[in-house]
Amino acid sequence: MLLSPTHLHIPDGFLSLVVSLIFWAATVIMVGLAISKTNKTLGEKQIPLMGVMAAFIFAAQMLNFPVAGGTSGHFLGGALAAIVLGPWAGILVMTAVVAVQGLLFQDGGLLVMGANIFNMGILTAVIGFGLYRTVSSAKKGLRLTVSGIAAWLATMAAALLASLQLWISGTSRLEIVVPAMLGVHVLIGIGEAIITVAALAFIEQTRPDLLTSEKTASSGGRSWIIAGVVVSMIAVLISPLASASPDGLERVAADFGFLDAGQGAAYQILPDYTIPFLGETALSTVFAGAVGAFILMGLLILLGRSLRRKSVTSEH
Amino acid sequence: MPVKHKTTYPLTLPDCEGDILQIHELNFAYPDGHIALRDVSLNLCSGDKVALVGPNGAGKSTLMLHINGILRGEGDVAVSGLPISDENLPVIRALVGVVFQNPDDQLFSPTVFDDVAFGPLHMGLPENEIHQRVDEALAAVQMQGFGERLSHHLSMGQKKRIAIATVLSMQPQILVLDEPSAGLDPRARRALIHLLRDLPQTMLISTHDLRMVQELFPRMVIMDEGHIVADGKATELLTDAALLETHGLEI
Amino acid sequence: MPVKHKTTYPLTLPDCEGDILQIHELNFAYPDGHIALRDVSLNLCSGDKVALVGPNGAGKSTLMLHINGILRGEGDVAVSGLPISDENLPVIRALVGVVFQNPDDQLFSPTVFDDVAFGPLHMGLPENEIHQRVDEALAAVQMQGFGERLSHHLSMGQKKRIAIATVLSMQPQILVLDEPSAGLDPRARRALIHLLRDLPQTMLISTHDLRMVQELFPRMVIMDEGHIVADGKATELLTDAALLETHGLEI
Amino acid sequence: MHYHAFDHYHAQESRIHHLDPRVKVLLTIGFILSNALLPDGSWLAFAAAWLLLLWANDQTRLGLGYTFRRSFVALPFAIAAVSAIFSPLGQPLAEWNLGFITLIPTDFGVVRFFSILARSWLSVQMAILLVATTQFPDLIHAFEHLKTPRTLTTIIAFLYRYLFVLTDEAYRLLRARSARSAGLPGKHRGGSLFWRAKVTGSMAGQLFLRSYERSDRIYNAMLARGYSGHIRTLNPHTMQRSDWLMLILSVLLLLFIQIIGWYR
Ligand SMILES: Nc1ncnc2c1ncn2[C@@H]1O[C@H](COP(=O)(O)OP(=O)(O)OP(=O)(O)O)[C@@H](O)[C@H]1O
Ligand SMILES: Nc1ncnc2c1ncn2[C@@H]1O[C@H](COP(=O)(O)OP(=O)(O)OP(=O)(O)O)[C@@H](O)[C@H]1O
Ligand SMILES: [Mg+2]
Ligand SMILES: [Mg+2]
Repeated sequence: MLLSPTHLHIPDGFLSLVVSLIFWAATVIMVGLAISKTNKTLGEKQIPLMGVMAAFIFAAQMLNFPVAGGTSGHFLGGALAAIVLGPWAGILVMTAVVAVQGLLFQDGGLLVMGANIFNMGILTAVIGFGLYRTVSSAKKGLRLTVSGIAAWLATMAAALLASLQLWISGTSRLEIVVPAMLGVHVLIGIGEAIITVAALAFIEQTRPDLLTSEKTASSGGRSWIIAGVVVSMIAVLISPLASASPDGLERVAADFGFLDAGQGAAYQILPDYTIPFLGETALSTVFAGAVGAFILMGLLILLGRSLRRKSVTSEH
Repeated sequence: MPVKHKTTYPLTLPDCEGDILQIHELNFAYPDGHIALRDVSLNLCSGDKVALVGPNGAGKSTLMLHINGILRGEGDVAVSGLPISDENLPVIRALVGVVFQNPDDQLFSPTVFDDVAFGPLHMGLPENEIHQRVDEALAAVQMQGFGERLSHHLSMGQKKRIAIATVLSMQPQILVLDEPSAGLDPRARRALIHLLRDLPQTMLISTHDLRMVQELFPRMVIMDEGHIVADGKATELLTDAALLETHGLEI
Repeated sequence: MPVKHKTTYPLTLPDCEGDILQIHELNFAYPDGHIALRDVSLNLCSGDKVALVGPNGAGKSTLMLHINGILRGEGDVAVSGLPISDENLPVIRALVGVVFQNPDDQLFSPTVFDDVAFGPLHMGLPENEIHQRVDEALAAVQMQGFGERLSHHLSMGQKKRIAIATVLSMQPQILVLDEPSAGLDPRARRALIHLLRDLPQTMLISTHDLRMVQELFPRMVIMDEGHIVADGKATELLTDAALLETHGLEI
Repeated sequence: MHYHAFDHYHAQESRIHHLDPRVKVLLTIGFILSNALLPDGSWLAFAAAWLLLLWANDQTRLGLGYTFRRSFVALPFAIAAVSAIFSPLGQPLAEWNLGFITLIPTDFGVVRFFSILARSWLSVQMAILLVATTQFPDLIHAFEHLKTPRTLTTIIAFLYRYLFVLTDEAYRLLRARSARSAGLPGKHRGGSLFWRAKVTGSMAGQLFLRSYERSDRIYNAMLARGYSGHIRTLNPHTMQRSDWLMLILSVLLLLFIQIIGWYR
């Protein structure tokens, strides 16, 4: 399965309702922000642009090239979309892509669509754009290198988050799913990176005006850098922790006191569905994972707010 | 103007059994069940210049895609005596150069040089030969010095020429061109006709431009609804008003 | 064939000062500095059918995009006496219907109905009138009953017709069509000519198809390198071999 | 060259086909939600849900095999759930010694695994029914009238329209590449892996650029037809009495399934 094109599109039934709803909430907030941001700063012209770009991501997924051993690169496109269109438009584009993949092709479920959008659209945009933004005024070579790394990391992070969601939902064992998903995506991520870099190089060569920092600067500079770097760091730190010592994650969560603080309350709010089959320890893991998601969300909301303030002042 | 070059060009058909391309009772249906080719048989001899005409949807492009094995129907297709099969495919693609109707379908590399060099590079030729072939191909279409230009920023007529160069650089024995003159302005169309007249290769060219056929092609094949409905001297077929009328053609 | 309809169609030019479109000394340069229009002046009268010809890159499409204010150059453009300005724009877009060369650029909605209804909807018409206009427009291009079809499942010729219907449904006073016959087979081209002949609107049509001009248009405007180099009776200009030759045209 | 393969709509005259798309969307989501809410091991309730699905399937007249055949798209993902079998919560059922690792399937784990499969398999079939009986443009309208932000539905409508145009374009690029992927006898062909990747990347860039520039032209086409930053649509659908009936009936059935699941 992990080699099939659906490797990151979680179907319905594989995530618990809590996890599905948490990520739906996060996704709705981010997409809502993205809509108001694009409406405000980029204008009506963006709608056909985003629609056609979403179709482009689909079409680009057809372009694979033979890698060793019969696998072929399968293109996610989240990082590329965010780098070229800016993060907010990138998020909307990927939301449309994941929605159509789920609706039309049953490639990913409906109830879990929030999680799929978050993994493949929002996380990849934050990492892809955030890291790219750190070097967006540097020389071409450095920019391309960094965008390649960002594309690779975005793929890895999406795979990691998907595994964590599966684990928290009680679908997979942490020590199995994380190494398996990450192992496979090391390769897939390389394909992603190559296509992203080559496509950017092509655009740079033919329409450099599309990559000028003027557009990217208007969509918020520093906050995206911070978000991108922080999220990347979290991903980089969690991966070895989760794959090398699966208990590590839970210990970290306990050390930070999330478990004690969260347990009792959650027990009363959500008495029914996780408990009958997951028990206390599993519930606590829900929190360990959710905390990550919330940190991310909080960061992004703060970011959105600071952006809004900025754009309001710049209007005068 | 249109008759100017007639005398310089032999309007007789070569007399052979089809030594370079043999298609025998080819049938093809697209995956959705649409039957696009029905019992198509066609032979080409070295040096033949053949026009393939017929209304939209007749099956011209489908037939052309069979000649280098992009599509595979039921029936026999052989190029230079080699039947189309998986192991022959690379060689056949070196023998047959296909230029698609829209140059944007043909050009996928950033620079003109990259695009013209793709075929030779893929064939594993040594570097100096690649450079030489690219130069020659660009010279043949009068586009010397365009190597470093971006294909994307050329005019339509220039793109068409480069598209032809991308297959010339592979030095194929057969040129298969799908509606090369569509969308060109009259001057560019004229230049294309000159170019095609001067190239020595065997050619199969689909077109809606019957006046170009009149001027350039000794032999003409009419397709309609997947069938070949006529195959003969262009001069004769083009005067058969009833035939043209039946198949929605007009000159 | 080509002369068949000449008698049914008035080949005289209306005699007026340009009551429906006035363009005066229009200049335009693209952002990259490329100058596409130089001192272009053109007047159209109600009912005029004018062909705009010239080589690739002459500036025909650029000029057409000025007529409904998609591009704004230096100089005066007025439609029906209204100068192009931000507040006049909605009215002008209702007066001028532009059909782009590629129907895939024109048809952006999933279904044919949505696409044909887009214009009337955005003009704020009441629902029953929208339905009526869509029906009429589809009938005019002989595509009744195609409303629920998906645009991407149509053939090229059908798409072209729908593209024209999308502007007919807005009942514009001026039709601006950019190379409507390119890529059509002879039969589809003939059907298009009939359609255009029967429509009563004022028309400005760019084309490389001089035989269509001969058959359909009383008046012809030749552009080259951003200039209008000739403007007059089509019958006269088309016999001026030297003029055509200079601007890379031929019939 | 049209890629019809993307359209999973099957034209057919049936009660389900004529149902208001809003009802179909709500019922599909309700069905999937109901499956998610059912506790592990409520086999009776899963069976009831399956019956409901079969009934809906029968109503569509697509043939019972239709959803069944396509229902395995999500199956490969089941491997992700295999490890649930060895959940430490529950009684060991056996002990498999594979030499380097010892696997202990538990009763809890096995029940969990099959429950996940059941939920997933049921849910995906309902989603398949939805797209098989609803034209995609109607589906978009349904989401629009269920208050999905207009920006998003418009992007999705564009995505759908240009999906066909651009996949055709991608297909033609691939075709161009393979047409010139020639070889000579006795020579290595295909160039280096790096070169092949670079070519593919250029094709992606090429496709991107064409898409980008096309969107500019589309925007102009919209402007030309009076677009002013706000997309309007007509509502082609009205809720009939039969739509309301179907909605209420199905919600009751779903509630019934929940009762079976929780108080069997
Ligand atoms: N990918 C496809 N799937 C299904 N049917 C197809 C496909 N491509 C073409 N067809 C159909 O096959 C028939 C032959 O198509 P083909 O493209 O060969 O026509 P053609 O003669 O080249 O027409 P044109 O003059 O428009 O280029 C047409 O009816 C067309 O609709
Ligand atoms: N977006 C653009 N940016 C810069 N230059 C442009 C742009 N679009 C067109 N041009 C240039 O402006 C000139 C006029 O272009 P235009 O498209 O108006 O030509 P045309 O007469 O319509 O040609 P064709 O017959 O090929 O359609 C050309 O030289 C072209 O290269
Ligand atoms: Mg064709
Ligand atoms: Mg033009």
